Amino acid sequence: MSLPATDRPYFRSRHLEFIVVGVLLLLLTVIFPLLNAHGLLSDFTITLWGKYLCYALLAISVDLLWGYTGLLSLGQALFFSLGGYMFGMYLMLQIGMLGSYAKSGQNPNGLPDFMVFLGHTFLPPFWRPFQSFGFSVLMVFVIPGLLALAFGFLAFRSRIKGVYFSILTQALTYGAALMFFRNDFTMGGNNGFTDFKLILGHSLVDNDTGPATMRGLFIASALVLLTVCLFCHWLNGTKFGLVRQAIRDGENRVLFSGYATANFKLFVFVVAAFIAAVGGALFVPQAGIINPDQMTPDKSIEAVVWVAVGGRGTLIGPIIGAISINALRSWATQAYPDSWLIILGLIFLLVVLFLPGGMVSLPGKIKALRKSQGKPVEPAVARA
Amino acid sequence: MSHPILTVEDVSKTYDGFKAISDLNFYLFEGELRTVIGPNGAGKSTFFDLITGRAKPDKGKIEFGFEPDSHDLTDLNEYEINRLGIGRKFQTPSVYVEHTVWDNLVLSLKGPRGVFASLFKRQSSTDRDRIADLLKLIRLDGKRDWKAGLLAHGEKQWLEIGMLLAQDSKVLLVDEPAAGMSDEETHRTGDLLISLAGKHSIIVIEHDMTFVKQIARDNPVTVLHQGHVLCEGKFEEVQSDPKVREVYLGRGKHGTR
Amino acid sequence: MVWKSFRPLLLCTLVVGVGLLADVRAMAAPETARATIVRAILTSDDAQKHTIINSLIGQGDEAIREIFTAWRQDNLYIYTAPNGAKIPVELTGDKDADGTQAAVRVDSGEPLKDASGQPLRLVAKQLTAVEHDASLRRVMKNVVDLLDLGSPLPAKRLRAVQTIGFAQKADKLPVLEARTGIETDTEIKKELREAIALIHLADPDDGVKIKALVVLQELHNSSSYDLINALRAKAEKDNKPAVTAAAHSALLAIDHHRSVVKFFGTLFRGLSAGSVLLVVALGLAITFGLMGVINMAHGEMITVGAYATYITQNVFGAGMNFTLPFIKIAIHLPGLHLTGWAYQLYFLVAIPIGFLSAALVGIALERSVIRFLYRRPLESLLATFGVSLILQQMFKLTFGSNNVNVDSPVYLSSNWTVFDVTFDWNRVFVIGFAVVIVFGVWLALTKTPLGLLIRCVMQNRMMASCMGVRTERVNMLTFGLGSGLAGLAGVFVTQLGTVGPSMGQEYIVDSFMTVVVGGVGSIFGTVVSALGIGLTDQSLQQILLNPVLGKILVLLAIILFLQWRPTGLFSARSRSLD
Amino acid sequence: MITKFSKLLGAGVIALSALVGSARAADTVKVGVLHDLSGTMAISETSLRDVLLFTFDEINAKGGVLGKKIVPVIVDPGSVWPAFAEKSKQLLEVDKVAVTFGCWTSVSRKSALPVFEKDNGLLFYPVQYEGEEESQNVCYTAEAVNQQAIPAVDFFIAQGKKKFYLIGTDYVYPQTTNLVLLEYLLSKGVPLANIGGGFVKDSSGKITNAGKYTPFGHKDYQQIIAEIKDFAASGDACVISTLNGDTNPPFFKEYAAAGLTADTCPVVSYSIAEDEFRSLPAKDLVGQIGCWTYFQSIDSPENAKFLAAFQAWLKTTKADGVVKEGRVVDSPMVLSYDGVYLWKACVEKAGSFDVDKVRAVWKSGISFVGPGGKVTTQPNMHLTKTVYIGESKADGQFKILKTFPDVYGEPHLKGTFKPKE
Repeated sequence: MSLPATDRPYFRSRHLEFIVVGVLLLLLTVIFPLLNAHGLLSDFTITLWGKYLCYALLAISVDLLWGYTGLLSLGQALFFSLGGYMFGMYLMLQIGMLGSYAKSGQNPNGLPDFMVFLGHTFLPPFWRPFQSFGFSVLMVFVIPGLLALAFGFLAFRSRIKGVYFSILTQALTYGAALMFFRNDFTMGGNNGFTDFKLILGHSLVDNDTGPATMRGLFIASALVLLTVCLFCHWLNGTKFGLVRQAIRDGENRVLFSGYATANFKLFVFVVAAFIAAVGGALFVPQAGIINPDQMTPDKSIEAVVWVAVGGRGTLIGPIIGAISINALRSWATQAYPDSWLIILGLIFLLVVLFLPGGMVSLPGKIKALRKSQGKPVEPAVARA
Repeated sequence: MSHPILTVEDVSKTYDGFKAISDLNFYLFEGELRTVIGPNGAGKSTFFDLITGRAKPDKGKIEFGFEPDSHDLTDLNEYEINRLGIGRKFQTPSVYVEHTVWDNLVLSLKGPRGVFASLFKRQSSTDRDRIADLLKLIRLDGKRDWKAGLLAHGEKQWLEIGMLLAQDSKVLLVDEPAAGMSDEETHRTGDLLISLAGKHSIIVIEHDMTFVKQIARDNPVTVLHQGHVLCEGKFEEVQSDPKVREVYLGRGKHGTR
Repeated sequence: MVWKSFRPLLLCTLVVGVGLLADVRAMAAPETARATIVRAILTSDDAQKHTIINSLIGQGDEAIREIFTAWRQDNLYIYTAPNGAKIPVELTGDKDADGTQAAVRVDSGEPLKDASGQPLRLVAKQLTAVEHDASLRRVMKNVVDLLDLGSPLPAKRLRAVQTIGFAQKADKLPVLEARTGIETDTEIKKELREAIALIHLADPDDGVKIKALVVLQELHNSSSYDLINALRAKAEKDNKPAVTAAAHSALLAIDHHRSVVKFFGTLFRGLSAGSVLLVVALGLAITFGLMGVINMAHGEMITVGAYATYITQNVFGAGMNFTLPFIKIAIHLPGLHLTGWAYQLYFLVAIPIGFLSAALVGIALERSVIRFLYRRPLESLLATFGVSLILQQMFKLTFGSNNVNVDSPVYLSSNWTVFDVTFDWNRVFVIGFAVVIVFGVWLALTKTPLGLLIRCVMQNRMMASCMGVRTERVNMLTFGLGSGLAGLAGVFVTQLGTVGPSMGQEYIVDSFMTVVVGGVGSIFGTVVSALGIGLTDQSLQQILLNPVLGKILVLLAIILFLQWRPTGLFSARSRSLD
Repeated sequence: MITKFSKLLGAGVIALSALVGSARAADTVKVGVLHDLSGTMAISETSLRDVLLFTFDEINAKGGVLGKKIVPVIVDPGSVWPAFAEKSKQLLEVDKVAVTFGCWTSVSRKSALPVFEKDNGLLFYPVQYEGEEESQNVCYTAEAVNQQAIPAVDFFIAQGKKKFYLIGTDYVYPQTTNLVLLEYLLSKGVPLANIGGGFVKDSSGKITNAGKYTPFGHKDYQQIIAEIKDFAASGDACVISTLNGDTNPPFFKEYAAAGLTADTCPVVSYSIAEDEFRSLPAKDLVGQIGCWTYFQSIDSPENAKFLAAFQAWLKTTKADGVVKEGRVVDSPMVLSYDGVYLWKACVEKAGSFDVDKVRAVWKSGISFVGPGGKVTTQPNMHLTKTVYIGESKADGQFKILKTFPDVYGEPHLKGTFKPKE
């Protein structure tokens, strides 16, 4: 019996996709730093691409929830930022006596500058352990993970789903942003954390050694991304992957098959929070700043859009989407400052309307179009 | 056959003032094949919803099993009830349309249901053999790599029955299994259900009277009307019961569709 | 002895102390009001200028009013006589061909004459103008206000009484007591009692003080709080338990009164905040609640309404020009150049215009984008997010990135004060507005054929379509209605907040929360949740004295609330969102 | 193998960038413009872009700087703060600009600053700010706290105001300004009870700051206005507002509706200049106080010339996205203008575009007579300039009430003022 062409390569396409992603990322991990070390690729480009890779991590976390599990979270930017803040606290404390207040002798305790600014004389207790790199990295996982666990537990237990889930996650991130905007919160208020100097003893700003540190961060980002892809690929192959997709397509059926879907969703939600948080933690030293603007609902929606544009429910889609939209932004804000938001908006609109599978579905579409020459093409219907 | 495996007593359920189930008493015995019929709106699907935890009764008790191993189902939710051994097939076929036929069965196969088990458990060769057997039984072995969404309506019904069998539940709740099937397929379904009785306890909801006749030959039939049991007995007794005739005929149709 | 009797006065507030010195000087060398003013004009030191003018308080000379009016209208100048003397003059009458005007001496009110006795005519530009600024004008106004004790206008009299009271000068007592005898207005009578009591507070005799405190306690007016508090602190220091106790109980009475005012004020403010939420969320309750479209461009529909109001205002006024972006079509809207009441009506005209323009934009959006997405609600979120970005940038390119100003019409820019609770007219209006549009929507949905069609299409599109309902058209009109309501909200929020290209973003999260808490699909739920959120928010602000913490708590409460009722207060079954 | 490939790829990248950069010529100098043209801050910063373009044209028409024509490189960070670091890096490392004019918000400056320090660039910053900063890579043409906040408070004290209500948006500039003002008011003998808005205390109960803070985009000022009304009931109260642009319309609309006026309780707003005034109901706000180092209404030949030239430029310019109608000028715009001329003067005196040389000239003290009067550079990278206090008129302009000439820009004010015993 012959099968429809689109369905037979179900497994094969998945492996192929992973191989493509893996090879590309490996190349990126090796070639970009090499070029940069030989002065053929500017430091600017390395840092820029390092940030794109972090955004790709954020996009994957969105895709894991939305593309694979059917949970449209509008709060992933929150976990990204929380990860960034946790690591940022470490970086802030590393500044120590290199800050401008310390230089002028007004800061004997080596507090972050913004605290001296607001009249603090001693470090708040919850800041103190962040002197340790290990502890900070642990917190990058623990804090976003705990928040995801608590929020997810409440939300999934009471079976909040669909639109309700989206709007609730939006409210969560909005509330958190308001919280972080407050200067009383001693997390830097609107200005957030900036002016990082050192990471694990390596300078971020020195003209001689700084580029090497940035290169290291780039390689770290690429490797983390590769690891996450490996993990996602593995997950797809397990029964867990099957259950997760089944939840997306028909949660009731899964419930009546004896699966506690809430636990599965909670697991995915926490894992997605981890991934976003790691992305944020790597983002902060490369971007040089983290502030509450990064956790507003808008930023979350943007990440969702990257995934939609790239192609959700795929491994490569979110990566392509995150990199291409951000590269477009870097270019268009300079070339068309007045109309680039319109360009961006139109892309969202057109992708949703005419290309629900995103950019990764383009080759298949073109192929199908060629094959069916003359025959009417089925209108695109997405999975709801 | 002495103990009821499923006990439903004095159960009522109201939706927005409409009494879907009122003071229902129902007992299912081990190994029994019970057919439930009743006009539209008699509360048949709500009855299943209450047993499977999709809806909670306003009052009454629903118990599964017998002492010392009995469970109050009203306190449990869907997946807990399923894990106790109650499987359900829905009225409209409910399969995972984006998964292959094979994966649909993998998901339903009896076994641990936890998050971590599903992460690390590998498929054993017994599992694969079991699925292959089931595929043959439901005659979908040629389409094992098809996405379930691409199957015909009848095939989906079969797949769902296969999924139910894969779960190996003690009690099977089967809601209109014959809808969308050809006469031949319907008959085969009937045979299958009859063959399952004894090993499993089964409740079948059905409209198709030919089908009911087939499966209820030696088995009791329950007639639901306005949320409670109108009468219970052998198919012929029920068919000749004046109350039943009034319920069906009064609505101008005799249950053949 | 004299020193002792004056001591409490000196220990009062700074102005009073300075005023006292001025009084002493006035007693030493009596001078006319005109002479005093001349002295004030010629003083270069600001503080001293204020002191001198303050010394005029209580004088009844009508010349003060005239001269001050001339001063405020920039008609006073300093004329330097040939002998070097500086003579303040008022230039009056029309300018002649050379630009000269008649000059009147401020010190005498007589025309300025040269050595030969001929009246001089002067050119304003050649003289030094007598300057004034806000604070000086305020001081002058105080003096004039005192003249207002006999004014026929109650508001003027009231203000005059207050001013005298705060000055706490015993020599004004007779004036006030005289007034008490003839005053008929109850409000002013109360104010007179307070003013007299306040002056008595400064009396050296403790008995008088305590009596005054009893009166003030009975009046429990917020404005006397600071003076009583100062008195209490002093009495405590001087170890006068009777005065301290009386002051304490007077303060308690005021505090109690304040908390009552705060309570009712908060109630009103909560109601009005809730009404604002309701007005902005009602459109969403239809597009999102009934139709299941997650319209992230809802905020931009509000912006359309707001800009429509802005355009209407400009057309009623001087007209406006703008260029449509990309197609570069310049649009010139001629102005009607209306003034007075005719101009003030612009806001009422803007209401239907705002509704219609937003409804039209909404219909265009529905036809071009939304109708393809009814079966994909989560994707409608993304598409409309794109639309929202595009619209914001369009507004920016059309109307500039600056915020624009929409004037408040006179009928919305004042307030009623009842028992010290302020009821702003714009706030009262928004409450009424909310009631009217909720009633209107209810009528439209339940009593009109369109409403019937809407409800039937929203419940089951397919079935309705099979029954011969033109679902496409109903979808379009429903979305238009929802957008139009957002436009109405836009018209109204011009009176409360910022009008600019991105203003819509400020309302979007709040709107969604309101609808979700109320229960998607239930208009009544939206009403209840809007008022509930508004009241909670304002009460928390009042309690925490911190607007942000209150808001965060409200969001937290909403998240927890949805744990308890995952589908909101009044859930209606909605297939599209399941 | 890999290195070979990498060199090939690198060569391609270089070729591409050379293609882009081929416009560079010997007789021009690249100058960066780093202002938000989209996003939330575009509302304020677009005007600065415009005035910078105007200034460049004006200088180019007279022969440029050291004989080189200024070529602006305009980038738009889009109100995304990490983008300020990214774009700064681009300007300094890719475009290699001689100087950059830019930033408005504190957070944007903080984001860009490390990049300028690392690459030894020069940033001209034109907007009133919180101080407590003295980077060698930033020329602060902006008003320091003592050039704005303190004079206005002195003005109110001279008017006999005794009660001060502090309100601001919750970010660094208002926080710091209020911190300094709290110290200043206490040093003037104002009791704590007469300072409204609340106090911030640390865990030991010590007061660390004062003021009521609302978030960006706050809309509902009902409760706060009620509080102010109660605070001002006894007369002699004023409000010191560091509310940020967008929150001013709802604040003042509520203020006016509640029946408060400049007579009963005046407001000084440090963030409202002529440009912001366009979005406010000016007729309800007559008599409110502003304090800047420039007002459009200044009556001087330099200002008249500047205004006329700017309006003429607006009419003829072909630059993209410049709104031509209803334009006003305000302090940040004039300080941007002054900044360009000061940079020009420094470059010409140094005879070089080299940042270190330009900075050395700046520190030696250079003067320029701009539209707001004479401005002089200081060794601490700030400017000495004239401070004006004005009251608003119904047409949205300010009438100048007081002038404080030659006020030295002092960024470090915290702890300067000691409470009066």
